Amino acid sequence: MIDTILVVAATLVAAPLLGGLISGLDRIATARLQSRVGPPVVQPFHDVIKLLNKEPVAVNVWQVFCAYAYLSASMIAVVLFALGSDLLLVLFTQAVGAVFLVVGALSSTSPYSLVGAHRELLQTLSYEPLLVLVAVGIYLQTGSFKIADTRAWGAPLLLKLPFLYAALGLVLTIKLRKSPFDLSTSHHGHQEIVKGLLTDYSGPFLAFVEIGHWFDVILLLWLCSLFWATSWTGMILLVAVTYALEVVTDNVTARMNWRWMLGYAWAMGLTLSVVNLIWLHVR
Amino acid sequence: MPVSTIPFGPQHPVLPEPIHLKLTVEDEVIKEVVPALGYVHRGLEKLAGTRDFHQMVQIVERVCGICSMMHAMCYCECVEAMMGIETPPRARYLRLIWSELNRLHSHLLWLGLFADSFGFESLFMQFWKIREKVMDLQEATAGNRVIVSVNVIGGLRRDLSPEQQQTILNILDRVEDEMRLLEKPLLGDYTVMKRTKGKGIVSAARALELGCVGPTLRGSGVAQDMRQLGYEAYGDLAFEPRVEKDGDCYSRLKVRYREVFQSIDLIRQAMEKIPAGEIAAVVKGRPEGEGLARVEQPRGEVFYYVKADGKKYLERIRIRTPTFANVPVLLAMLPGMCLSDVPVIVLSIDPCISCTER
Amino acid sequence: MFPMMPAILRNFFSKRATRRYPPMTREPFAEVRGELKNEGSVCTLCGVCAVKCPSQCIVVDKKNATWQWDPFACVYCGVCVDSCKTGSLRQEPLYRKAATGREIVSVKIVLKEQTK
Amino acid sequence: MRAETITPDQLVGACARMKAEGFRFVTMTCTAMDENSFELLYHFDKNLELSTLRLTTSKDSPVHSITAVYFAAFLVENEIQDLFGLRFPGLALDYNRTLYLDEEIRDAPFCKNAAAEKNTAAE
Amino acid sequence: MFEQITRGSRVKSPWLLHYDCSSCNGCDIEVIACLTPVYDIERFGIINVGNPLHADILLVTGAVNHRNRKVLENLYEQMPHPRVVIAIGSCALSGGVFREAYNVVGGVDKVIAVDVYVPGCAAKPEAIIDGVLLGLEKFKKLSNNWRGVGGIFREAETNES
Repeated sequence: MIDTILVVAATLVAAPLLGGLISGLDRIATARLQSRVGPPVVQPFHDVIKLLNKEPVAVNVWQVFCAYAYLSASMIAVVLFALGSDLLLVLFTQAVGAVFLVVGALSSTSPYSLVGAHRELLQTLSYEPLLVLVAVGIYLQTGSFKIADTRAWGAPLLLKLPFLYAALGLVLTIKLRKSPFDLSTSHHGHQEIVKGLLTDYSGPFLAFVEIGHWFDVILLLWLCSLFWATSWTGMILLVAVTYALEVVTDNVTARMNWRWMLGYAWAMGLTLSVVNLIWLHVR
Repeated sequence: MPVSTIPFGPQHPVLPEPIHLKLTVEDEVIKEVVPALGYVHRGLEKLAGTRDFHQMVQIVERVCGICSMMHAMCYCECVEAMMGIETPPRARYLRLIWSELNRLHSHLLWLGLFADSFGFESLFMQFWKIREKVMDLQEATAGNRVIVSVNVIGGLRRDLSPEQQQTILNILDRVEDEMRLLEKPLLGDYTVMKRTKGKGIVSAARALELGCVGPTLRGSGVAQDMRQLGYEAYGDLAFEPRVEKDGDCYSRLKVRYREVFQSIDLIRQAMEKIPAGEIAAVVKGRPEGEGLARVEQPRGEVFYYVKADGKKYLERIRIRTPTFANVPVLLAMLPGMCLSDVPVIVLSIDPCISCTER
Repeated sequence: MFPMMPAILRNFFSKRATRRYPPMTREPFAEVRGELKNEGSVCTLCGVCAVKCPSQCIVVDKKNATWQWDPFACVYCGVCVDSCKTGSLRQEPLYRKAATGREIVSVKIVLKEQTK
Repeated sequence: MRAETITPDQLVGACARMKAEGFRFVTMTCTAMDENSFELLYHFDKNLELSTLRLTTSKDSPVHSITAVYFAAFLVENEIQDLFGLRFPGLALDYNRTLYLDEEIRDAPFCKNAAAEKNTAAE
Repeated sequence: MFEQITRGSRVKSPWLLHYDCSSCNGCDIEVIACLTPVYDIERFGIINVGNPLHADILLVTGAVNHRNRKVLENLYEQMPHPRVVIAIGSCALSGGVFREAYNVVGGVDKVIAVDVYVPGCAAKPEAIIDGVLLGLEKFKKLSNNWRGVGGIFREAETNES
């Protein structure tokens, strides 16, 4: 029991710290790729602390509730992951959070927010099947949906599930809101629907969404690290390389539209997953 | 998703300028567009009643901060023609050099903003990084980064020393090298092509009918460039308009990208041929009668009409800027396109709202 | 596949383009049109600058012997400097600093004739 | 400046002829001659040559819009409606004098003696 | 200590909103130039958010005219406290060369309270950076009047009781 409480507490403290740090590193790396200096590494924390202390302006109560719900769902998902729970349960909790975010955006009247919410739903639609397929792949290999079992698995999963890992990379690009998939919202407001999904979240509620996003990022990166769970070095290296690739992709592509995204994510992701699953089965 | 109305602007990060488009959208496909203007209207033409015709040079420079030099040049040409002033040959070459520098910075600015409109942030940063070199040149030679205030009626206020000419040539070499490196990312990238090819198509006939000008017209395959008129020193230099056939955003992008090299080439030619001598003619008397002048700006043809009756103040000054002529064609391009294509198509005409409304 | 790749990698491994202003300040170009200055000692209060100024931001008060300039309305075009016959006006290469309130620069002119 | 002087009723026909000959519509210029009469210039371009049609009109005799022939003229005709208080019947996209100026402003700033022109288009 | 961290973060994370009133584009492109590699104001944590609800700093360029004055007021109203308004360029300060034009109301301070004035035509990027940094001084002085989420709960409690 004490152990569990300790794990929960440690996760709840470490995840946002790590998430913020990754986001800060991301911004510096992006700036370097663009020949800029970029912000200090702790910039995301400054942003969030500032937002928490801004005047709370809420469009409606529903949106406030959704911001809390999104943050809680993301937190629960990460905590469940840390406890080595069922992978499907974790993914489901996280998806619930994502839906709350969309519902909050839908509850406003701003057209940008509505279009953003609409697109976010389509994005969820395009990556959720892939996430489930990843879970299925892990199950076929390890014989269990339990994260704890996956962690204890003897050989690196990446060697058996390379294509599924690529599909997971696709999901990561969508979830990190990187080009070419930064459709519903993006880090900088330079898009046709400005901040889209996040248009009407402001002040402290935007901060909650941001912290929730950090939890989401941690969850996905942790999922990535499962593919090399045998050694700490392997884990960190794999995550670092994956994230670096995401940052580079962000900087070498233009933003696409949602029709293209839907087609591409499904065609590419499903092909990769199915090829991998068949390959597993045949051997 | 049912039919809904999306207001685009007047405050929008993709379009720094306040134009307001009321988009009627069904399932993210544009059905109808109604523009609303007037957010930048200052009534600048009316100032001709309170500023004399020399001071109007500084006023028309501020019609648009991006092509300031060309506005002033066109106005000066117009008044000079009315007063029968012959500008010295050196001034004609210097005006060409500064106006091509202006075009260079404007096109680089546009290439960056255009890349930003389809979310290619690193490309945007790259073009603006190159652009700073041109801005430095403008600042070092003309004294201001943006408003290149060198024109007076009769010629110029500033001269280029031989060292400055050499600096310009050296820096332009570097600009050219860096621009060559960006050809592939800009014109050969899959995602860029996907976002620009086949978007906002306008045929040559339709473009002419809607009165469109500049790179927008040349992107539709019509070889019309006001520089062919041979104003200032353009008549002495080798010059061919850059034309692309397809009439979509991609070909407009290509036209502007190729015009960057054309400007560099024109500056080099001018530097070789530039004669020594005076830079300004003596201005006596006051303008009388009517005058017209046209100049090719980065965005297309600008049209000046001046009417004077021998007084210190001009009777009427009329400015028709290139974006003003390109708005009708923009309205024809948008319906049927996706919401995500709106910034791309709007920027593909290189809108300058402050020009449009004055 | 990704033609932008060489460009961003070059950026990553080469020096950043940023001029770190502040703390680092770049030497301004020699002929930049910055803040307007009136030397005062050679000014004859002729008022040509006030007449020529397209923005009409200069007020020459002959009675009180002051030359006033509104830096918030000035467009830094340099017409006044070009038209100044005595060379009393000049433009510093540095631009005028940001301020938190409205201000008007007023220079008390001591005319040569009076001092003699 | 070469300009062909025409009467207001010849205008649309002349524009249609211009269009048939392949002229591009450049722009229009309006100048206030005195309190009530205005000079309208229609500029066209073909092969870099400008041709101009000139006509004189007054506030009470509106000139027909040429947007049916050259749609591109809608913007400039709206502008002239705003700034000079003239009216162009048949305008394809009529902003009703609110292209640049707000509804509550009813005087045309470019008219001679603009203060006396208030409420001319209030009908 | 909490207050100090808050204030520190406010100064280090100013998000800006840029509104072009009726500027000639000169100052606007200089504002955008500030975001690009050579000036890179993201060094100070500044992001151009383009959404008044997210912004801390309002950068206004250009003179106010009758039509955009409503837009400007609206944007200013939407921005949550604490906020700073910075007027950039001669036109935004006083109307510049256009202040006698019939459709120009005047400088930004005729419509909303301006905290920092950046002179210039067009204001150079260095001057804009100076202006923004001067504007941040205001955040340093502000006391912590807005208590974020806690504030809402307290309000709800008082309403119930």
